[in-house]
Amino acid sequence: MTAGHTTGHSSESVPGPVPGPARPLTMAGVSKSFGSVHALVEADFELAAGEVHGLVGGNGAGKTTLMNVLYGLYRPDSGEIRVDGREAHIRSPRDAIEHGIGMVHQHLLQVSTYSVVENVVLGTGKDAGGLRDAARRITELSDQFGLAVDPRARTDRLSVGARQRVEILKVLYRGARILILDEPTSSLTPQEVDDLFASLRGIVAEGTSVVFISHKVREVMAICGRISVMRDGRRLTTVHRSETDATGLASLMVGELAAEQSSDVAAALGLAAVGEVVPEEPAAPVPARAGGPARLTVSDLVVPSDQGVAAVRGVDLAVRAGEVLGVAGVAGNGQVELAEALAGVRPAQSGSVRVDGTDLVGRQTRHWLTAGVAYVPEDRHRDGILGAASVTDNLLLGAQRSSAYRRGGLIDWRRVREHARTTIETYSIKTPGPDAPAGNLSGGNIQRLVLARAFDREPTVLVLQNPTRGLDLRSAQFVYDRVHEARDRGCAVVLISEDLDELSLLADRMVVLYSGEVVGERARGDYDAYELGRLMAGVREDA
Amino acid sequence: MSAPVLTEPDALAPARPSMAARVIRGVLPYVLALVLAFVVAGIVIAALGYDPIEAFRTILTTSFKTGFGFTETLTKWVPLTLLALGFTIPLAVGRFNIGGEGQLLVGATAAAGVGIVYADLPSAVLLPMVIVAGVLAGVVWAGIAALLMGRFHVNEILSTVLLNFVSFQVLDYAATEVWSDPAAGVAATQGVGEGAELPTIGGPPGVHAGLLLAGAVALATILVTRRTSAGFELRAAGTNPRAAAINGIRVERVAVIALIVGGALGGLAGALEVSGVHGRAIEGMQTNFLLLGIIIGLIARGSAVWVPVVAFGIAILEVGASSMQRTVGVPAEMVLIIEALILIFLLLSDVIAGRLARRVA
Amino acid sequence: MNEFAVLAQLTVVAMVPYLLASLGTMLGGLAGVFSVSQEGVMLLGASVGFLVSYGTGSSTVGILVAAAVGALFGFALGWATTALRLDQFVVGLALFFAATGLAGLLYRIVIGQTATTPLVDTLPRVEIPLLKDIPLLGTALFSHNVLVYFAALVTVGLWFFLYRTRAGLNLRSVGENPKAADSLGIPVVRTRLWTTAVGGALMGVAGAFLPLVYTGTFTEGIVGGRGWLAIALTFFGGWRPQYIAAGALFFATMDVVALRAEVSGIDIPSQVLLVIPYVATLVVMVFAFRWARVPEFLGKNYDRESRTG
Amino acid sequence: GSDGGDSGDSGGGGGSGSGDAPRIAAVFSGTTTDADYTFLGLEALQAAEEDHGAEVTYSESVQVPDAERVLREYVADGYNVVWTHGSQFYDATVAVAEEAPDVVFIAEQDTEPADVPENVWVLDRNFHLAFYPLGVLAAAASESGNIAYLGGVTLPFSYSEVHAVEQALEDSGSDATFTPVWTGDFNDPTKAQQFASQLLADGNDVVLTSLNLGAVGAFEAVGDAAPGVLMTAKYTDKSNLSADHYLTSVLYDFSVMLDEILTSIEDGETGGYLGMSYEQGISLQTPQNVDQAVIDEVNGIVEQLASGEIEVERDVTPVE
Ligand SMILES: Nc1ncnc2c1ncn2[C@@H]1O[C@H](COP(=O)(O)OP(=O)(O)OP(=O)(O)O)[C@@H](O)[C@H]1O
Ligand SMILES: Nc1ncnc2c1ncn2[C@@H]1O[C@H](COP(=O)(O)OP(=O)(O)OP(=O)(O)O)[C@@H](O)[C@H]1O
Ligand SMILES: [Mg+2]
Ligand SMILES: [Mg+2]
Repeated sequence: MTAGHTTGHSSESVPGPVPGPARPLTMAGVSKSFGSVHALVEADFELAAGEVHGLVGGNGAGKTTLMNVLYGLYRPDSGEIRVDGREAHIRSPRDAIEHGIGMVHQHLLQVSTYSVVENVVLGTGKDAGGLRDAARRITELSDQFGLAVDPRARTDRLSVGARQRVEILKVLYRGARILILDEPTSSLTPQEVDDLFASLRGIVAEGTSVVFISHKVREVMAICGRISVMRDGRRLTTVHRSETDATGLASLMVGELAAEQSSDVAAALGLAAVGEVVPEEPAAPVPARAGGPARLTVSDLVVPSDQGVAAVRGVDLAVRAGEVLGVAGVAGNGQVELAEALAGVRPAQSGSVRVDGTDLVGRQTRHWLTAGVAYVPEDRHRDGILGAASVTDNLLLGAQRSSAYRRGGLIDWRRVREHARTTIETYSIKTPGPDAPAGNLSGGNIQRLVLARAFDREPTVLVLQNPTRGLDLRSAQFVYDRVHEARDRGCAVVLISEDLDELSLLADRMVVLYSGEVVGERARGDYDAYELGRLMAGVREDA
Repeated sequence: MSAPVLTEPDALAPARPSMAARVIRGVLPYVLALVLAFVVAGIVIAALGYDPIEAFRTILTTSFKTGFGFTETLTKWVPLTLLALGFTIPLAVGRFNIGGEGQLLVGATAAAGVGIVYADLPSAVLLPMVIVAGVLAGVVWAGIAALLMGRFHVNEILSTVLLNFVSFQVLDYAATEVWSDPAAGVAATQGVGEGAELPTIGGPPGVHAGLLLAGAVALATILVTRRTSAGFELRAAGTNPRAAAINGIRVERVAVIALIVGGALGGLAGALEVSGVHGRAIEGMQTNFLLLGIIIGLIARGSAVWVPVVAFGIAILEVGASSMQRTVGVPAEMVLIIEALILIFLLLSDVIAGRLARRVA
Repeated sequence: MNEFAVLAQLTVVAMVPYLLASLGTMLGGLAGVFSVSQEGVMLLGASVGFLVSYGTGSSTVGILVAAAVGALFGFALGWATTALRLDQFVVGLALFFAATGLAGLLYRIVIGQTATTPLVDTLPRVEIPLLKDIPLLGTALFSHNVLVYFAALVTVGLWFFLYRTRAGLNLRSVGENPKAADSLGIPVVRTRLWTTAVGGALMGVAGAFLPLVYTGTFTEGIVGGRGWLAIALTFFGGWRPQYIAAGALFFATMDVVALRAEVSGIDIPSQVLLVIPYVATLVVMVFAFRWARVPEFLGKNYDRESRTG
Repeated sequence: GSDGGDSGDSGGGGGSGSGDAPRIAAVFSGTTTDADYTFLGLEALQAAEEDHGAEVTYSESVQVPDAERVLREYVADGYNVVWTHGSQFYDATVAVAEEAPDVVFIAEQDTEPADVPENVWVLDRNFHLAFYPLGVLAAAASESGNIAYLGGVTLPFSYSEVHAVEQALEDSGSDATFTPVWTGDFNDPTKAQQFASQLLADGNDVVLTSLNLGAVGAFEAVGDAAPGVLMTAKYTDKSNLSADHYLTSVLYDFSVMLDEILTSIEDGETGGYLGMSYEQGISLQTPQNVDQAVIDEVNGIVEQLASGEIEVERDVTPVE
């Protein structure tokens, strides 16, 4: 490929692209189990030269596992990998890199104390040369592929979106003939996605093959030629884009979708353009629902970031019972700080957050919980669960002092387990059992768990941030349904999301957050994508 | 530094496969490991020209052959269990209490001080005072580290290690300047009053009644960690501090309290050594209780249930191994090497167990 | 020599064993392996360093063998915690016991029971021409045995390696985020193996320093807790060579100053003077070193396929 | 007592006694390789083996908290003379002695204790007696008039040594400055080296060490000192540590004491008090690196001590 010096592979071990029918990559009969979980069952996969190959399927279908096997991160129980027609023994990422394989991982893999350039050059070459050349090269790549990022910035000071771009830059910098992108778009804005696709088209034009994993049908249909669908650890089928349509692909991905496909699903699929999705029953009379008193009132809220600078600067909000307030914005404009401050997790510097009239600023998190505030954090692995603890433990978390689960001063584990079992059932959490570690669940199921815990508290205020990121269609729909339920029960919902589809679908009203300030407010249906895009980019109302 | 996450895998599932089956499956690898350890250690002992069979007979039987061997083992079990718990409780929140030694010593010093100053008080008054003094001293000592950790983010390994060194001098000062006993022949305080001494149970020789107290503490720890919300919060905070905080748990406070509780147990161990064993505070009385306590805590994976069991095993090993000198004449250093071998093989038992489990699955 | 020069010289010598052992601790720790066997490895280094010097008549050989034995123990820690993924703490403590036992046992086998203490010549002072004539600091800094210069070189060398080279960048990433490092082809296990081995070697040399500089012979209590202190000083120095050196210097200064106070016959109980270095270190930690952080994955074993650990 | 049955094997020195030969077990706090206090114990055991046909065994590196158990085990194994070498074991010895009236115990002390059980011999090491001549010697040998004492832990016996030296300085009319310091540890040679270096740098030209293994460090420090700077040792001959700066050592011989006790036991005595003195068990090594006149003077002092002409007060009050 053009981009990046090809540091990894030597020319003897990996001859140049083989012309003709030889496939740059075939995987056959790959099986992999984790304990009792059969993540891959005789899976196969084939990649042609110069194609963008979509890999889709529900959460836990085995996409990541398959690619991790290819990248040497997981050792398969059985199976064969051929690169350029020759059997490849890939035992570690290093072997994979030597075979010209690069991977953008589903979860950020960065040394957060390192700068961008340090993260990018890690493991490349032994040249002791300073990082200036590397930084220049990164800037070039950023420009070429529209992946704006400051090479000198420390990674942990960057927004999730920027960090995602760093992951892509890492692979581009190394150069690769086979490029695996595992949900690379989950933190990117639509514009960033378009830029990425443009880059990918350029890359494949040079003969590089790309595996593209996503849950967004629109994206897959937009960029991929062929699409392989995985289910239950197998490749179900491979279709060409021209042979199918969005709905057909969606059915393949998660099984037959019922005929009552709503606009929700359309949005979840990423089928509709922003702003087009007008709810079928806009009748659900927003004003009526929102007619009550303000449940959540935020005034002049200032919240510091981890670095101590104000990341939220004087925000005023009011959310009524039964209203969903959407907060739009590009990642890194204070969303995390706002969400955490609204949930009572991050102390505000000044201002007030009133729930049913009581100002909670300055109180301990547990007081916020008792006041009825529930929070669904953005990073569910890091902030949502006790990974090494059981599902049962996780469902109890936060309610351990509640009288519902205590008897005689002690935790009544029988009742807790009973409750866990019913919750697992009602929320359809896929787990080997209530005692399985929560960290082993798939993302969709972790999200169900987090939601179950949040709703268990019968919240009056619900704060969600990017609640469907990385979730498959069914799981996303599940989340939407729960949000609707909460709203209907009279909960005040704050939905902070970078996904405009999602916001358009769920929010009764939308504010745009830019640089820690609310720069615009729109009622449902009263905006278009361009207008929002301008606001999100910081163009002021009055400008 | 972040801790290895120690969960109690079986804490939440009191009713799963039959208890016996689980115990056997749990214990079998350890037995295998011990056998392996003995084989390897035996080879080393034989190579040095000593009788390995006799050496092992000593290790395994010293604790049971005579009444005082058993007494001695139980007597060692008390501080080992307390220090192991004092290590594992903070460890559950990912904090390392390396200060058990210092907490024991200041606890012993305070206990001895009270026992000397109020020597004439009757037992019913003095004994509780002595024990409370020890516990409080341990609390203060760990409290310093906890304060530095909670308020100033000073790493607790650093502070507890340094405080150990300070505690040596605290005891030294008390034993040589304040309540010096000129006849002791070692830096030791005077003896405490009779009322400060714990009654013995069983015997003769019998074990001091601190055994019951330590047993009660161990049971209470099991109860608290498994059945109370405080215990749940402790484990949650250790498993994922961020998620715990988001769900209303004050992680730093939990950690501070855990460290202080750990110190209290160390101080208690010191007080019991004074009022149950030595009748005074003596320089060197901590021996290697701290290191063994850490090892016990880690081998037991932080489980309050297993700590007393492992502590008993280690007490047998300690008592038996140090008797090997007497019975077979192996040099003192060999004892350490054999203990190290046994430890390493005990750890290997996890690997063995893991491999076995994988084979089964 | 004036008094300042004497004290400065004593301080420089006193900081060396702490410095070497702490740098050894740091090196493994930066790759994620936390050693707690310093006290034992130093004792073994002292024993072997002395015995080999005694047997061969060459302190150089003694130091090299002490380094090799330390490396072996470091490697054992690295291997057991990567290949077998055994708990770092327990393995470290087991190795502490083994090394402590071995140290005495080797002495017993080689020397045995004697009426007089066997001795070797301690390392001679090597004065650095010109530099040693600098007023005040000359003799304090440039009239020392080779191990002092070695420690200085190691400090600077490690700093340069860790913070100015790609290999150092790669190394540190293993202790910060082994999964990220692994995914970029950095060999996590190999890095942990060599850093623990080299770290162990430094601890071995730190141990050998004691008989070869302070006593000329090996005794059981020669390390006397310095290994445990090395752990504390590594935290004190925030796991960075330059601050570890500063921390060791500070600690040694406090130590020497406290000794000075006692020797001068000051009317303060010796126990109070003897705790000065420890208390001062804690106080400094509160006010000055609060930025200090530890490698993110310090003490954690890495399992490529695990998601929960 | 419960005779342990398995009499075949014995540890340490081995050797099997016959008939009513004593079976002696010793408990040491250090290792027999220390060329110091423990080694002296071993020598005494070996002499007993030779002279009294005793069967001997010992345990090394016994820590104070373990002492009682080890003693009980020896009693249970049928040893009839049990010796704890080191005053830190005194309490444990008395405790076990009370439980085993048929066994004779030998304990060490630095005082004449009260309430000693019938079956316990108390060996009083009388360190203050030993140190008195060192004071005289130091006064005579010091040119700078600065004398130091380097101790380990501020134990009462250590204070008695300091006071004995003070008494000697006073008796000999010396106006030397005397600085006692303690390293905090008898066995840390590194600390001892650092202390000694500073004492020497501070102008002290005679240093009296009262250490165990720490002494090697102190002597290393004196190695580079100017000629005329001298150091003394304790327990064993340590002249090889620094021949040029070696003054003398107060030598302790426990075989004499053990011999005497064993003989008394053979005569049916089961206990008593035995103070070590310049007649018995203590001797001053011939001073080196000083004039003959000084040597003669000190020898005279030693004779007077032995004959009781000079009385040294055992003063254990803390040194300020
Ligand atoms: N390291 C692991 N340990 C245990 N189980 C695992 C591990 N990795 C994956 N699994 C399990 O294997 C199955 C397949 O997971 P995989 O990550 O491949 O799914 P996926 O298709 O990538 O899902 P998603 O769309 O959510 O990313 C899941 O059930 C998952 O829980
Ligand atoms: N830290 C991790 N390392 C490896 N695998 C992980 C990790 N976290 C999650 N996984 C697993 O990878 C598989 C990928 O699918 P999964 O749906 O779980 O993640 P995800 O939903 O995509 O997570 P996210 O929503 O954060 O993107 C899942 O089985 C998930 O459990
Ligand atoms: Mg995935
Ligand atoms: Mg996903």
